Amino acid sequence: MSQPLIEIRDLKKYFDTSQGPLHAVDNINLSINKGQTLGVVGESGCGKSTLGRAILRLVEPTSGEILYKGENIVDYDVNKMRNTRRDLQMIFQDPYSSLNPRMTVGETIAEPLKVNGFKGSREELSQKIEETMETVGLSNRLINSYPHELDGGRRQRIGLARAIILEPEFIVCDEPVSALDVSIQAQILNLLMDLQDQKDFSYLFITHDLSVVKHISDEIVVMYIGQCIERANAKQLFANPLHPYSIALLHAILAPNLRNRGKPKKVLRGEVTSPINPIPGCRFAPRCAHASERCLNRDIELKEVEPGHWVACTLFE
Amino acid sequence: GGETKSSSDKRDNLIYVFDGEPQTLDCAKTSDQLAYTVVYQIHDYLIDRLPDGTLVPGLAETWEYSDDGTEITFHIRENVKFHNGDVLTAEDVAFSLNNAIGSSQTSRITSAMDSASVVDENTVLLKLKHPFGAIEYCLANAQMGIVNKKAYEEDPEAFARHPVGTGAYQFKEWKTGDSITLTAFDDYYKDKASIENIEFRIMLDSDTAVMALENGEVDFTFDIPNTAIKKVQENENLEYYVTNAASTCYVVLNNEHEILSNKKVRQAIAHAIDKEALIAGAVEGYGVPAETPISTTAFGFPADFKNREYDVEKAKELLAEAGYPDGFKIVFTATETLNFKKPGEILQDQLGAIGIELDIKDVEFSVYLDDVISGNNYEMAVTEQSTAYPDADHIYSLYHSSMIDVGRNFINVRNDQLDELLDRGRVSQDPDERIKAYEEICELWKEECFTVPTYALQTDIAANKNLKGVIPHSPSVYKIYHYSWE
Amino acid sequence: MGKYIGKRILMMIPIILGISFIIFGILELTPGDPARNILGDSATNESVEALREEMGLNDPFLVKYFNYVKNALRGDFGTSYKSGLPVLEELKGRLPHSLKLALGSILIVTFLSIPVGIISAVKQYSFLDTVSLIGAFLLTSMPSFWFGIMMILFFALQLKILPATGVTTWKHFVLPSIAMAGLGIAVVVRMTRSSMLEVIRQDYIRTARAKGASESGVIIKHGLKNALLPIITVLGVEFGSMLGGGMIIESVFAIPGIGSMTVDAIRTSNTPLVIASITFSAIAISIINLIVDILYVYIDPRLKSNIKRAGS
Amino acid sequence: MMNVYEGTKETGRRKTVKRKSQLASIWTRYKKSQLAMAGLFLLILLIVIAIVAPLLANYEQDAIKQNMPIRLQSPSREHIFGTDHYGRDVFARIIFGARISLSVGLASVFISSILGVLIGSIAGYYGGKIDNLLMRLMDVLLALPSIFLAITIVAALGPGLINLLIAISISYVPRFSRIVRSSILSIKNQEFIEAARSCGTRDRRIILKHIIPNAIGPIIVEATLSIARAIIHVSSLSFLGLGIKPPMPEWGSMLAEGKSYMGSHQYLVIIPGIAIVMSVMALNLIGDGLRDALDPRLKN
Amino acid sequence: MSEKLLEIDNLRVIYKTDEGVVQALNGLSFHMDKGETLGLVGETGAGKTTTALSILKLLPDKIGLIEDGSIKFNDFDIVTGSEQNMRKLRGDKISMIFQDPMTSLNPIIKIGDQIAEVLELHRADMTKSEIEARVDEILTTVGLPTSRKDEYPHQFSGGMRQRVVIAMALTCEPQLLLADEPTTALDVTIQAQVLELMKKLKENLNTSMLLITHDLGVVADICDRVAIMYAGTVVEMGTIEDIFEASNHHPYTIGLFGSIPDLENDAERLNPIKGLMPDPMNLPTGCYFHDRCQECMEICTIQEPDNHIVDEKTNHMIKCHLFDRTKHSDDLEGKMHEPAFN
Ligand SMILES: Nc1ncnc2c1ncn2[C@@H]1O[C@H](COP(=O)(O)OP(=O)(O)OP(=O)(O)O)[C@@H](O)[C@H]1O
Ligand SMILES: Nc1ncnc2c1ncn2[C@@H]1O[C@H](COP(=O)(O)OP(=O)(O)OP(=O)(O)O)[C@@H](O)[C@H]1O
Ligand SMILES: [Mg+2]
Ligand SMILES: [Mg+2]
Repeated sequence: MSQPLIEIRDLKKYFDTSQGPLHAVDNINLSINKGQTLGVVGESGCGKSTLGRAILRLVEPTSGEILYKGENIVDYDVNKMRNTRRDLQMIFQDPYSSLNPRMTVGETIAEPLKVNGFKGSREELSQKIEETMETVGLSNRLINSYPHELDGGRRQRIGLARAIILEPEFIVCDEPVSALDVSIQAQILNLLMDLQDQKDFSYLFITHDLSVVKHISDEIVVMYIGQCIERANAKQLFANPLHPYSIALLHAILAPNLRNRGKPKKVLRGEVTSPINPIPGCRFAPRCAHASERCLNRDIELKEVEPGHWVACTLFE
Repeated sequence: GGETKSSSDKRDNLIYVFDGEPQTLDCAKTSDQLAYTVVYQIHDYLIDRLPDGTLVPGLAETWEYSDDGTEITFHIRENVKFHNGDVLTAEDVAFSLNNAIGSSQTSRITSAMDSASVVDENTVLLKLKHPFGAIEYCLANAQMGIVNKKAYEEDPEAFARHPVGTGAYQFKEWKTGDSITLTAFDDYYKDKASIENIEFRIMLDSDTAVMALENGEVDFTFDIPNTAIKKVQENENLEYYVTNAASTCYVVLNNEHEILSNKKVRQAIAHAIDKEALIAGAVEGYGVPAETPISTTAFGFPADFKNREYDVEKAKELLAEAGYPDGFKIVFTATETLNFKKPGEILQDQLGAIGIELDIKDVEFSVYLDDVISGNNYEMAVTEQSTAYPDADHIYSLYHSSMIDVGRNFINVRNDQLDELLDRGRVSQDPDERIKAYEEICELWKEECFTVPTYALQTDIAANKNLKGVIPHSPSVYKIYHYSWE
Repeated sequence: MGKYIGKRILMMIPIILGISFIIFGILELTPGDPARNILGDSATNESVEALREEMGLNDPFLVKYFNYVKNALRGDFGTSYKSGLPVLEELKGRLPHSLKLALGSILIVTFLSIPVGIISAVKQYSFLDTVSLIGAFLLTSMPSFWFGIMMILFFALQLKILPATGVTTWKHFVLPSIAMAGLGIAVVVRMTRSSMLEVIRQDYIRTARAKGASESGVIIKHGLKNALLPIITVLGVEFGSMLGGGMIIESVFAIPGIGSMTVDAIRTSNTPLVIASITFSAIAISIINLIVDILYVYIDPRLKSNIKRAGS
Repeated sequence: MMNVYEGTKETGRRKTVKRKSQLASIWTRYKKSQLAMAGLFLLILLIVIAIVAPLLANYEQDAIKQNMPIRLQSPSREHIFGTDHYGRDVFARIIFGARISLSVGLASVFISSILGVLIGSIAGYYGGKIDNLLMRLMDVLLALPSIFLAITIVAALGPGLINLLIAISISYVPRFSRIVRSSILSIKNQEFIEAARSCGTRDRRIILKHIIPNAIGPIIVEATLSIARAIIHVSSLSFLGLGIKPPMPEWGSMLAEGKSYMGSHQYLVIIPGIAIVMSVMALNLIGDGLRDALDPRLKN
Repeated sequence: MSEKLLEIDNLRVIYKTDEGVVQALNGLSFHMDKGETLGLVGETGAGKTTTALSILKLLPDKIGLIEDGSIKFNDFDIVTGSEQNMRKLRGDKISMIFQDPMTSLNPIIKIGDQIAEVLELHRADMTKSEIEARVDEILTTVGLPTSRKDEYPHQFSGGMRQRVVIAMALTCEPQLLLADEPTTALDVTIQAQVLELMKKLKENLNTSMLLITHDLGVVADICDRVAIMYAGTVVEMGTIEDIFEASNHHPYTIGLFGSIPDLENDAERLNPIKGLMPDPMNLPTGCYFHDRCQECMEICTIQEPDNHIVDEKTNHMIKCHLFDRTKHSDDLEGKMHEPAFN
């Protein structure tokens, strides 16, 4: 296999809070190949967005390496990083707050071109914008509209257009559909997959919706309070989840059919541990039915239990 | 409470409005009329001044002059008690006099005095620098109060906030920013005062003070704002008293200023000023046009003298002759604190008519003092001069060239002829010669226009009409001892 | 909590130092000579110069400032140039009047504005709302000195039911308190209204209604208490500015308070008094803010953790 | 393959689309408030009066030149607002005074808003030490009652129009910088700023193009309200005798002069007072209306 | 047949806004029986919350207005009922769980007191200690330690807050529980906990529940009957089996199901409904869904379809011209659609 497009080694991001360091991302390793999608799932606040941001250096990682085509972009200086940004883009979770309300659709989409020194003429610029808008399925008549005049689906398409106009190699999609209705969600997901087919984009796809992540990802990382607890091929994970948390997560999915109706469900008990200054040991242990002495007081490594399937749990040590 | 009392129940207190607050009650260390008013109740004087202005023996039962008129021997009244119980001695008197003579605040009245010494227990000798006709007036001045030496020397600063005298009232309390209260002294050497308590209430805003007076919240105020006089006169609960004041208002021209040093310019200015309009606009008509720098109440005042009259054409001519046909620009320093802004605005208008453009610089009082009264930093201003004693000699310290810098000649007049005339007026013992000297001064003034006298002020009192014994007079420092409630 | 208060008080020190430095600096630039001011218009230039030397006025600026701070740290804030009284004495004499005035005003503001604000929020766009809004706007738009004068004209001169000036009885404080309250009433009515409007849109108000609570129960129990935070903040700010900012009202109504004293002190270059009084009002404002912040915690339990954190 | 998306069929209809620009929708919301419209009307009226003042009266002859024989005349047909203590026409002084009051208000707010925006945006955007330093400075200024500050500054620099402007401007800077800072703090953390950064936008562009346009609403509101405040402020200072140099007609100093006649000639204090109240009220109404119009949360 | 608890007939609700009149409910009709759980499903803006608020008569004052139609609760007419009578109903007979547990609790009142308030309002005869006991009991029921009743909402996690809200809604053992997206704001694992809890409580108390959601998975899990809403009307209603397993459906229902990624079936592409919900201020004529409908016929653009019962046994209703037997009786079978999820 060739060199991965993005490779992350021991990435950490701690936020300083007045009560101590908040371990938003704690020692994450992962890699993404060209044209592939890596899904990241986990509960709210487990550090998914922070991971995505840290990869793009929108927040400075506390430590660790981010290799883009083999080069560690953490070491880049401001200028070099600015030049690299055009290849690494992001689509944001909230289609409402991620668009500048004072800029028209056209301006928003043109902004990346402008700040990256687009050389062409005015006509070329507007042609490029119109092309991109067409690609994401936005009518050209909207070019002078303001975001507040548009619905969530269209807004998210603007975010998408802004991210792809520079033809990046890699896009972090931070819950791009969770604010949208199912049918619009489906439109956007289709679009993302089509674009990937056409342009060979690589995605880091963040979500908490398991059915979505399964649909779109090649590989999936399950996070729990800043850590990666399981990583596997999408099919593998759904077919054979190993970590108790992954299992609970999959169980919690409510399928839109009557097959599981009336059947008793396994429900997690216990409280989520705080990400601030967590004690060593499995962070899921307080809610885990299998927790034992062995889970406490030590860090549990991610282990490859079958080819391409990694899990961090004492049950598999 | 300050509410109107019905006239039937006799009051034992008087509320006297102050539009400011004294800095100190050390009579020798103040030149503030409000402080004078307070200390005037607390202290007695060697010579007393009755409400009608006549001088009568005070703590000095008798006194006699030496032959050359440079020494006075005072025989002090016996068995007079201070408020702290001490008995008045010659020590106290000599101390008080020397204290006043040594103070820089009293120069206007002590300039002729040299020193005082104790002759015996009841006799004090005051030496003068030169014979001085107005000396008795000076000794009756509020600054010359006889203080308790012991209390004063113990702690002068404490004394300044709690003076001890022999007067009809003793000090009771000073609430900073609010009031000063006095109460009648039981052991006063004359009859006890009729009104038991006096409160000097501080009301910084004179307009509101008048309102308080109209509402019966306070009883007595003097020098009321001109704009309020009419209403006070109409108010049936109030009595309004008025008389000529000892002060004159005049336009100050810095005689050392590049342009104003030109006599023709000064003459032009004198012609350009319409005194009637000035009186109307600045003091609501409550004033009389002034022709001379000498106070109307003073000995030596030439009643018939006429100065230059209002004549705009003449003024323009003179200005052209002086080389300023198009006029010039000049800074006028005013301070609202002394109500000098209004005359300034009117002069701005009047002088504007002959092309002199006044740039009014309205400054704080302290700046005004620093700029104008120091004589160093102004071009034109107005000022009001009151006489400490009713004698034309009062202009000496203002205009004699020896008084530049060390004295109060801030107009910076250096005129040998004037100096000579002033000296003559001062030392001569012959009244006719003196009168003549002052007449000549007036003629000289008309020619030179060192300053332009504009109007003489009135002094007035507005008081509760039930208050009896009120007589206005020019120093405007009143003894409440003489007052009583009807 | 104690720690938090301590910390807040410590934080006031640099502010006070900054203020005193700025005021010292400005007064240094201010023309006018305190010495001449003390001696008056009959003093000669020589005697003024001598007094300047004695008062240390001829020292370089930084030396003067340093001396001042040094003495202040020992609790000696200097003496008023004018009265020769220790500055603290002088303040003490004035404070009660300013305090009475400010208290009167803030009481008027509180008991008038909050009910009006609530009513106008609850009955948004009703006649009552419009009237109280227009009233509030009128009050905001009136310079307080003019409002004061108008009231004197009407109540004291025309109707003669209230005294115009002075400080002798509580009656004397009625008009000035109202005049001073004017602006505050407007601010608080508007704040109460908007804060209430904000709160009654919240989900928990709907929850309370869904429980079957009566309208007044919803407004008072669930609405007002939540809306109180910003209201208390503005009340605090208003009280602070009333304490320190009464100069114009005090001069219109001839009240011998801190404000009129300060104006006079500025005008007569009475530096120690100016600094002391402005420092005083800065401290008063800080203390009021602190009290407001502590009140917050009693009202809103969410803030307790913030304070604990800030204190540690 | 893209036929599932809306859009492709819709091109070419650009002109027919009903679109409201943001300004237009703010205006729609603004228009809804009758009070705000009344304020706007009043302000326009005042501005028109200020502009056409020379047509209604002669500055030199009516507003400046003294005429003692006709001093203190109550309102009449000849002098609809009467004459003052120098016999000047009060109406003329009021309308020429409008020019001064409005322009002093405008100018001081212009200066202070620029300074405030500068300080506030630097402090808010960069945070940390710079923020701390600037904000402590602002705290110090804020802890001084603004009228004190103004009095002190005027006492230091001397009275006069320019010094008054400086004094008022300085005392308003902290308010602006605080407002700007807090809106920048809230905007700074919104995702669209991050989005801008993620495509390599430089700080300056982010502040100027992304942050300030979004923070402008509260700034404009504050500015309108500050003009109102400044007018009161100027008149208060003039009232204390620290304002404009005579014989310039200014409402506050007219009031101060009139005050000594309030026992006998009430119109001298009532009329300038009403002029102040009217202009301040107009600006307050506008500011309040703008606040509502700019804040979509208050839509209903 | 069981007793009817709630009956809504031809309800029309509008919101008056600056921009215009929002037609939120356009002839909404459905009924609920005692003890049953009805799922109300629909996209954002379909009018689900409006329906619940109308039942409680808590539409925003002066903005939200009931224009037409009736709501009957146990024969009590809510639309014309007095505010006083409504207050007695709210919290006692009908209670509501709101969407967002983070904002629907008063942040400055202890949670115990918030629960007790319902009892104070409706159980005037209860003493303080009885109320206390009841609060403890209900807290235990929803699985919260009673020791925490003196804490404030911010001290609880989202799932726990939603339990508090549920506890509050259930203290008076209401006959009807309106649950407006009770789990949307929660994490999946927490959502599972809360749903389990609600199911259990509902069974114990025999409360009827109107479960508002857009999550078909949740519906499949706990509802007995389902009403699918589109633009303020019910376009399809039937038993859970009718909706999930029968073969006759409204085209919108088909689109809805097609939009959901299917865990068990790895389709490459999803089948979203094209287009967007109509602008509620400017509703299309005829069937509101016609411009997005792939089966759109001419009549659909002109005439609003009637409610057609396609299965008499279960009362499976579809509001679509496709099922108009009078017109299309012959080719009805041919127009049947394969549901996307099969
Ligand atoms: N700028 C920040 N400062 C301090 N803490 C932060 C900051 N950003 C995020 N955090 C904390 O880091 C943790 C992870 O946050 P993050 O936003 O990455 O979670 P997430 O998995 O994306 O959650 P969600 O699903 O809600 O978006 C959270 O506890 C959050 O409170
Ligand atoms: N207070 C209001 N003012 C104006 N319009 C409103 C208001 N509340 C709701 N609407 C409008 O009424 C329609 C129905 O809203 P409703 O909240 O009932 O939908 P919903 O189905 O609950 O949506 P969601 O899934 O987003 O909660 C929407 O178009 C909405 O914009
Ligand atoms: Mg996130
Ligand atoms: Mg809803």
